[in-house]
Amino acid sequence: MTDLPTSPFPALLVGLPFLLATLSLFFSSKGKAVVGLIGSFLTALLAIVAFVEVTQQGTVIHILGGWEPPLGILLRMDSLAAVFIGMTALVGVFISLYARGYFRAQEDSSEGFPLFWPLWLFLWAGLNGLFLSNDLFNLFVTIEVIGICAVALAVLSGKKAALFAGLRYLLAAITGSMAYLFGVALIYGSTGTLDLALLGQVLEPGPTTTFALLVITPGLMIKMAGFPFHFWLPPAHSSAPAPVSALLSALVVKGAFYILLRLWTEVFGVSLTFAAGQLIGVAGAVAVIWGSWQAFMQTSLKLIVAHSSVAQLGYLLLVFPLLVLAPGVTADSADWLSPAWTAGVYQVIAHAFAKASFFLSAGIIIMAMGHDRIESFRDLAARMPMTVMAIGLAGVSLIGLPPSGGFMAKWNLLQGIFLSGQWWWAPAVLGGSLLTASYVFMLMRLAFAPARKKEPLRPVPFRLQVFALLLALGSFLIILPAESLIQFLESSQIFGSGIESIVEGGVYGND
Amino acid sequence: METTSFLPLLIIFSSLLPGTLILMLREDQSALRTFLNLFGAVAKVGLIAWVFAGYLRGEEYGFILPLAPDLAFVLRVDQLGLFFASLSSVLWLVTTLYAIGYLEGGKHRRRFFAFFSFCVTAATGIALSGNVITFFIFYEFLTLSTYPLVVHSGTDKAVNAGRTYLWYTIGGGTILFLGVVALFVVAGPISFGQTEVIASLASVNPTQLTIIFFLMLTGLAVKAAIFPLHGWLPISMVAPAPVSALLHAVAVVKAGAFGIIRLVYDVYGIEVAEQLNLLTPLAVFAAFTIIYGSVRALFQDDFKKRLAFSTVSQLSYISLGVAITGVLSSAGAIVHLVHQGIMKITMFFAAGNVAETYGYKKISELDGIGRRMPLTMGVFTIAVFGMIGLPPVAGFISKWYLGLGAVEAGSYWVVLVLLGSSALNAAYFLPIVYRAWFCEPEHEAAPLRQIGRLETQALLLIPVIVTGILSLAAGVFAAMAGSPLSIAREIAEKLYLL
Amino acid sequence: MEAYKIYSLTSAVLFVIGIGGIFIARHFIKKIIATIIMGGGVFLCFVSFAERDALNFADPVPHAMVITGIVVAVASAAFALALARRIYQLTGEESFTKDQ
Amino acid sequence: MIWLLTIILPLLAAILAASLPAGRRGSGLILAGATLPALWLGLAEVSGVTAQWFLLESHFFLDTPRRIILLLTGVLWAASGLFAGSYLKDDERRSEFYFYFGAAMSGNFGLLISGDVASFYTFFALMTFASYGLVIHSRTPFARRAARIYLVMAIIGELFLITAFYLAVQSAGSMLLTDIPAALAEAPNGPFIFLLGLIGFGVKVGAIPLYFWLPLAHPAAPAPASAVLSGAMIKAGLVGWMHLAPVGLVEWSALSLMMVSLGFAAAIGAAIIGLAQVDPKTNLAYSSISQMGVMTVILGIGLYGGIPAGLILPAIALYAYNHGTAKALLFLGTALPAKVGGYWRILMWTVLGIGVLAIAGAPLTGGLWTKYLVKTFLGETTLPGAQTFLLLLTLSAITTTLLLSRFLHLLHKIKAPSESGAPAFFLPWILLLLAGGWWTMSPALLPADLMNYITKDKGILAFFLNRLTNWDALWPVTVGVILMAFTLRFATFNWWPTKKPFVPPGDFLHVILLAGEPVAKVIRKGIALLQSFMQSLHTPEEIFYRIIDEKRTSQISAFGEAILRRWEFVGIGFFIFFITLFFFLR
Amino acid sequence: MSVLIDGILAILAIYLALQCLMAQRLTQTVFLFFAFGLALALAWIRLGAVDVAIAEAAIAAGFLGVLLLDALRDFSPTFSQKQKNPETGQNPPGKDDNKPPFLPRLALGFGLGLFLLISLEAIWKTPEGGGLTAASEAFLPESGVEHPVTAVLLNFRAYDTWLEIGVILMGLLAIFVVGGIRLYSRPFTAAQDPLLRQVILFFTPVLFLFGAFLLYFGKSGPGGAFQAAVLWGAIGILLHLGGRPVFSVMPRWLLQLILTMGLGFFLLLGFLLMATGNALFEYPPAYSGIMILIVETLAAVSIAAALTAIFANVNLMKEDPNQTESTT
Repeated sequence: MTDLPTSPFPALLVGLPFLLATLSLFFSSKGKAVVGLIGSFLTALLAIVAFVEVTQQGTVIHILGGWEPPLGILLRMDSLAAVFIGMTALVGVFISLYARGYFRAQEDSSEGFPLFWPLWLFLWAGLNGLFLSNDLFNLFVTIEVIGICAVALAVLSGKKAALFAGLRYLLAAITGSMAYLFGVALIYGSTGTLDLALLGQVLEPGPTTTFALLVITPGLMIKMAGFPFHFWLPPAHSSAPAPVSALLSALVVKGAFYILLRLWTEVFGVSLTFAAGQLIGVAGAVAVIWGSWQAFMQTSLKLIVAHSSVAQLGYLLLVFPLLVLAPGVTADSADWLSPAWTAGVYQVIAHAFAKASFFLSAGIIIMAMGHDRIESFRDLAARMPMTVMAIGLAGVSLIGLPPSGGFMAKWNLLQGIFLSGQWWWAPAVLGGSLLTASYVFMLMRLAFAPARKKEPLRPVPFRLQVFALLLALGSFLIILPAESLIQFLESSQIFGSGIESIVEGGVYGND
Repeated sequence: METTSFLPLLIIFSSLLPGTLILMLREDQSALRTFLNLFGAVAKVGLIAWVFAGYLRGEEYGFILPLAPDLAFVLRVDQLGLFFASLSSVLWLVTTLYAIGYLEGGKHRRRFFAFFSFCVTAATGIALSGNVITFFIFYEFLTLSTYPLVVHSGTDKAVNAGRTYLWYTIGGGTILFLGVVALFVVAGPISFGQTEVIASLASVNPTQLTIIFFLMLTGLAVKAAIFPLHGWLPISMVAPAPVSALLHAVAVVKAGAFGIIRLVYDVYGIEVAEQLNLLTPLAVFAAFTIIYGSVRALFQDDFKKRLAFSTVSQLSYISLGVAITGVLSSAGAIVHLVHQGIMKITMFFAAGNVAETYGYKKISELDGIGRRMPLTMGVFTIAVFGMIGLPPVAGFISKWYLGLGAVEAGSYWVVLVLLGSSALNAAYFLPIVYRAWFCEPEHEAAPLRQIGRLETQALLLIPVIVTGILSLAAGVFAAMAGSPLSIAREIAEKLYLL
Repeated sequence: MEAYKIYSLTSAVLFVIGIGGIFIARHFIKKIIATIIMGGGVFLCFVSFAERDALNFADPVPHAMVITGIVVAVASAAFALALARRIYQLTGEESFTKDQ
Repeated sequence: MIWLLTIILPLLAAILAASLPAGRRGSGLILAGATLPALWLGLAEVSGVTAQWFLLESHFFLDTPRRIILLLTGVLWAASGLFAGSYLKDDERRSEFYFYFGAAMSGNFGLLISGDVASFYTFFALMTFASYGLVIHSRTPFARRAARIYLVMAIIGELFLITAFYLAVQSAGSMLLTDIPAALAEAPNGPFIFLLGLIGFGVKVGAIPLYFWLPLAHPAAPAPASAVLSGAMIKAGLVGWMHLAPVGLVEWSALSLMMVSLGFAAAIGAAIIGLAQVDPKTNLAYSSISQMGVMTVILGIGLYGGIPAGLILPAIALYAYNHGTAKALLFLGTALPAKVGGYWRILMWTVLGIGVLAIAGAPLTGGLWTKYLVKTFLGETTLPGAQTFLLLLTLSAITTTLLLSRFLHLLHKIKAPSESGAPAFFLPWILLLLAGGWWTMSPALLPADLMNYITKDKGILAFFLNRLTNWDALWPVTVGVILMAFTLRFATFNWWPTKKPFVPPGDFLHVILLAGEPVAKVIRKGIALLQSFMQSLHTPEEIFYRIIDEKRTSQISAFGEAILRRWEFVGIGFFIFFITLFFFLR
Repeated sequence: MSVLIDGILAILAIYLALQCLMAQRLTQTVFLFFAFGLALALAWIRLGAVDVAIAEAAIAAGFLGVLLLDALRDFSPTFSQKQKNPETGQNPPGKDDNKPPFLPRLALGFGLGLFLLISLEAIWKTPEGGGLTAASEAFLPESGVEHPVTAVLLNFRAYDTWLEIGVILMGLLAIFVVGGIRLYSRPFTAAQDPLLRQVILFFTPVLFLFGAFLLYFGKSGPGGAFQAAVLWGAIGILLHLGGRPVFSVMPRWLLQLILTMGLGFFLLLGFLLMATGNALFEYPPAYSGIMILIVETLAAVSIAAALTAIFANVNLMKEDPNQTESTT
């Protein structure tokens, strides 16, 4: 691990937004926005440079403080992390641009809004730190950074509903992190190391490892709002200001997923069983159906979108049963691993773009109409064509229709499902698609329906609509570099690896 | 594969680009919009003609854009694809003209024409797709680009129709998706025409292949409006006449039927399909749809609804032809793709003309309309005869081949179905003709529009006459080199020589 | 029985009490305290293992982590408290109601 | 080129004549002019052509029987066209009439000259559907009803035809009509295919039991249209039969016997029913059925084998020629009594008399000669019961005479115009006489081998003046005339219908309708039930919409979500997940 | 004997935790929470973790306790008084939203029990991983400090610590978001209560000195930035309560500087080190001692300021009730 090329980028990727966030505190409201915007651009630029660096150098590391693991902490930027960081940068820049216009348009409605910028940059630093982290405890700190910033952003509007939702979110986040930390404690106690790579080598199966897995998995699932722990997500995401909702859905929940994915594949392989993967799959499948159905039943746009996130995260969970190999199957012979990983990564990216666009569009609509009850959507297609188009395109990507990124994800997911012979997930995937189509086109149908009485629309800055539309288009454009992106991802060790589950009896059978 | 050429891509872009540009125009820039539209339409016809000529010279055109490992966006030109592309592009040109006249002064024309262009983009994309995945991409694109057209008028009825349309098509698309992925998993990336891949697998896992076949078939059957998945088609007739034309003749239902042709001939291959006994259910369902659609049509008083149920019935001829093995029935199926298109588009144009000029939407109102709109109703009558299967209109040719093919294959019951359908066609179409020509109107109505010296506006009249003449010519000159039939025969013969 | 084991077993009990409190307790304050108790359990676990692994001195890494963890937990709890107070000020609610 | 002109000129003429403004004359000439290529083809022998671009590769050629019929057809269309030109000049729907007239003409010519199935079928259909416009021309309820029945029967016929053609082409492996008889002869399902064709064309021919539309439709049309309908177009079905029948190649005794029997049944039965009619045109229509019955007989004989097709088919054509010209003459004649006055009436009655005699087969007419052909064949054939059939043939001559006498009587009752004079269409009518049945004996039409076969080297003239033959022909006619005269003379017992037909036109149809009424009621009820059932039937999407629009659905799902939002249930979920995972990890 | 003490302590902690959550009155809950914190601190000491004990006592029990106490001013003393029928003091039958129904509680209890059993077994069977004691010991000389915990906090795992300082700042920002920035709203008035004034007068220097002591000796013994910061923060809290809110007299930029300097300097130092070719937070061994001291000091000041600000802001939420939601 430590013989990989060293690069300053991992440290800078965390440090720079952190520094800029701190810096922005010194400025007035307007200055915060300017610093925040410039900071977003700088961070994104840095992310892209770092991405390019990884494409050329392969995995790079940064040994913090010069102390090698296990004593010290090591930042590792492999292609998977690079892709996540790059996605964060792209989506982040658009959201920042949007947020600038959004908050300026309603400057006087809440005094908390200027704090968006430092919090968002802290959040960004936390996300980058999480994607780069290679240390169990450091991961805890980063998810806490993310959690506090995310909740703070979620209650930015200061409204009652937002506060309730924020507290619920915060308590859930703390519960999740504490459960995670309990697992970390046990793992540290049984191995004396926190470094993921080292743990992958030294972790022995046993009741302690199993128990650590048992608390870490639901803990992280609470944080990523996997079914049945999605209880905090719809209220929190729906009551936050639009750019924040976009951030929360597009990026924040992906952090916990990323950790879960890394831990399962890199660390806990020794004590995982095929059935455990199936359980996560069941949770995912139920999330897909339940979330989509709930979204379909909602009557306000942001709630629809928020419930839709629950479902879309379910698709991410469906990757796990594919990664855990049945006893007797080796990773070399399992040809569905690569599709499964591709599905996961693409689902993350496509959902990030699409959901961000969706929420930003919802924000535009709220700005224009003053509310987001969908019965007032009638004739919106004629009055706000760009926004409706953005919603439509984002929706199409969520449904997974070609040629969107969501299609790429579902394609690979189904491919993995069939290749692995676990066909029983297919109905959930497709049923979710259908239900997604139902609510997306319910919106479209209303948008095209004639208005009984036309409510006056307040003007919305044109560029906000452009940003939303661009993000929606982005969820389609990401399919273009798919081949090179997958090749790039395959340079990562973890990408395409499977979890060779223990043959029988679990840890207790090995005694 | 063959040399990469951007011509196929250009064909796609010849309507995609105008569509996008139109979307960016302002609503009132109608001259520029019309120019873009017509330019795109003419360019597309020209390009396809050019490619067709090149293809006949033996040149090969293909365009590949790799998306992911084993997953490529492939456009490839083959005869069947060109055949369908020609149909779509020519009819699109005609329909564009018609739509310009039809929607004159209407609302949301920018949106309409943009999606109109997207729709035909998808149709040509389907035609030129080189593999299953590309086909699927365009297939779904078609679904989406048609939706704004279906709900164009924005009435509650239209919007509800759009909902039903989407339920069916998205549902079908989902099942098709399942099939496509499963096929990909079982057989790897399959280009159209690579039937040997499936052939080599047919003995290994026949059950899987059978299931996949029916999954894909179900998905395609939605657009091809095979019972019981036809429900969206009659409901969608609330759309404006040019859209109905597009739905029923140019793009949507044709995409489904074309997909079935591709599935059977170019993915599975006839031998495998026979070997696994896949075609009998298709034949049965298609046959039932033919009769069912006709019976339903019999009870409709709404002009367009009757036409819509007629489409349900007529379209299944294609599937039926595919389901019967033999050169003749295959040729019949393939040629019906075109014939049904030109005849049905004529009918919808005629219905649209009547509705636009006099406001008549019910068949019971059509007494004596033939006297007032002789040209429109004249070509309508021609199309009716074609639908019944009477010579020398195009419909006869396809029915002739289908019947002959059925007899050749020993499927005598199919002949009975064809006969029954002909009788029913006569039963529901001839009353229209009868009312138009041989009944006296109860009261003289004044036209709704300024119609000038012609019986209706020129832009409404010319397209219908053109398609009417085409449907007559396709029958009369069927044996001529370059006629739809001759091409279809060539395609079919190639299929069976392989 | 060694001392660390008592504490490490206690840690599990505290964690269970904490997590149970979060789920069962109604009042915001109690829920917040429950998170701290849960955290206390986790930290106790860390430190007990540090004691177990002591050579010349106890393992400092868990200690450091626990200090970090306490600060993080307290920051979160303070934030949660602020939220709870704000909610109470605005609505008079001191627990999650059904529709929130 | 001439072949194409044969088809295209009538179409052009149809359009041209239809678009002539009211008051302009010349439509008749236009229509008549369009028949010139057909007449030319009928007279001169032109070698066939292949039009590779047309339909499914069309072949155009003529053989002797079809040439004869083409000539007949050409003559009739020309005469009727001319007749119609002036007869209908004041009709308000004359342009429509001309249009359908021309189209039907094109179809009629086309089907005669086509040599392949597709074009034959094409022109057959064209003719059939164009003549619908002729039948419905007057727009009276009677005409509408007749037209509807005509159309239904025509479509049924077409369906049988196309089936027959599918099977025939399949077994022949060729679209050429000339290949079909041989193929049918060999195919195991040959008789079946032929039976299908028999029914299909039988509709047009008016064979028992498919004739009932004919007495309705033919009289409904205006006189010139009736003339071509009954004279020319009715023969199209016959031509179809001739194309399919493997005459001389097979011995289908059952089919043959059936055809002969049905033919005679038609020949005698139709005449008897026709006697009971009060409308001269209906009367004539029944006569047509009767005469077509005789032609059916000849074909039936041919199917029994023994006599080569080269003899039978021209014989049928000749019979048709005689009948066609005479029948057209009579049909056109129905328009005259009301218009012709003064001395012209003498000429008119003379010509009508000649026409009647020609059909009845009186001596010195073509009718005798053609009837003699039938007689010869009946004598030659080995068909069982041939002797009886010979008797029946004679009987049919009597009934025909009776029928046509009745026709003349009916015409006689029409009130003559007060002033003397003849309308313009009198001339083409007279001209038609020139093309009469006598030509059947001329070498221009009569093939040499047929003549040799019949006259046994004696020459046609010798035969024609043969006393025995003439007597044989004369007595039935005389008997018939006497009978008629007797009946009319002593019509004191007033049962003979004059106002209302004794048997309604389309006799058999009424039986069908009567018997069919309850059935139709049931069917209609069934359809209504089916319709209401279909309307009450919810499509899947409607059921789905109902479910999702139901208030309770959203309540239930909201309740479910609310449960999942409660902390204690989150906790339960947590532990369920935990414990399940625990067991799954073991 | 020691086992007995440990056992009693453990049972005490468990008992206090349970009681704390089950107490009927909120006041009880908060005081039991104090007690629980102290019991836990004792446990830390028993386990030889003096740093943790100080941190626990100061931050978790002390600071958070004070915050909770302050919060009691808001909430009604008995839980959910308003939901009870004021006349009978009983919950209306069937409408008890307060407690979960019996079955779910049973299920939860069952789940908790199973969870406890499984976790106990896991902990019991935890293999000895050995920890990182040896490694820390080996590298301690290179770290520039003598106290291993400080070495880990500020050198070996300085990254975590840096992030953690950030978390406090973020917590402050988050509280600003919730309650608005109210630091400046309180006028600078002397405390009315003479006792409080005396307490302030006495404790301010004592706390400051004790904090400085902890900070300085943190390099060689228990104590360090966090512990010091809490003590210094206590000064700020006392001053605030005593009517001398330090931040309302401070210029904004100064407050901003104080709040961010720990974090900022730490990071800038890290960047500076990176610029010289080292990794982030890789101190040159020769200067590591002094660098750590500066970082610790600045961090302590920042944290102290942040804690003070957190308390002040939360405290002032009550004082300024007329601030309502700006929009609904």
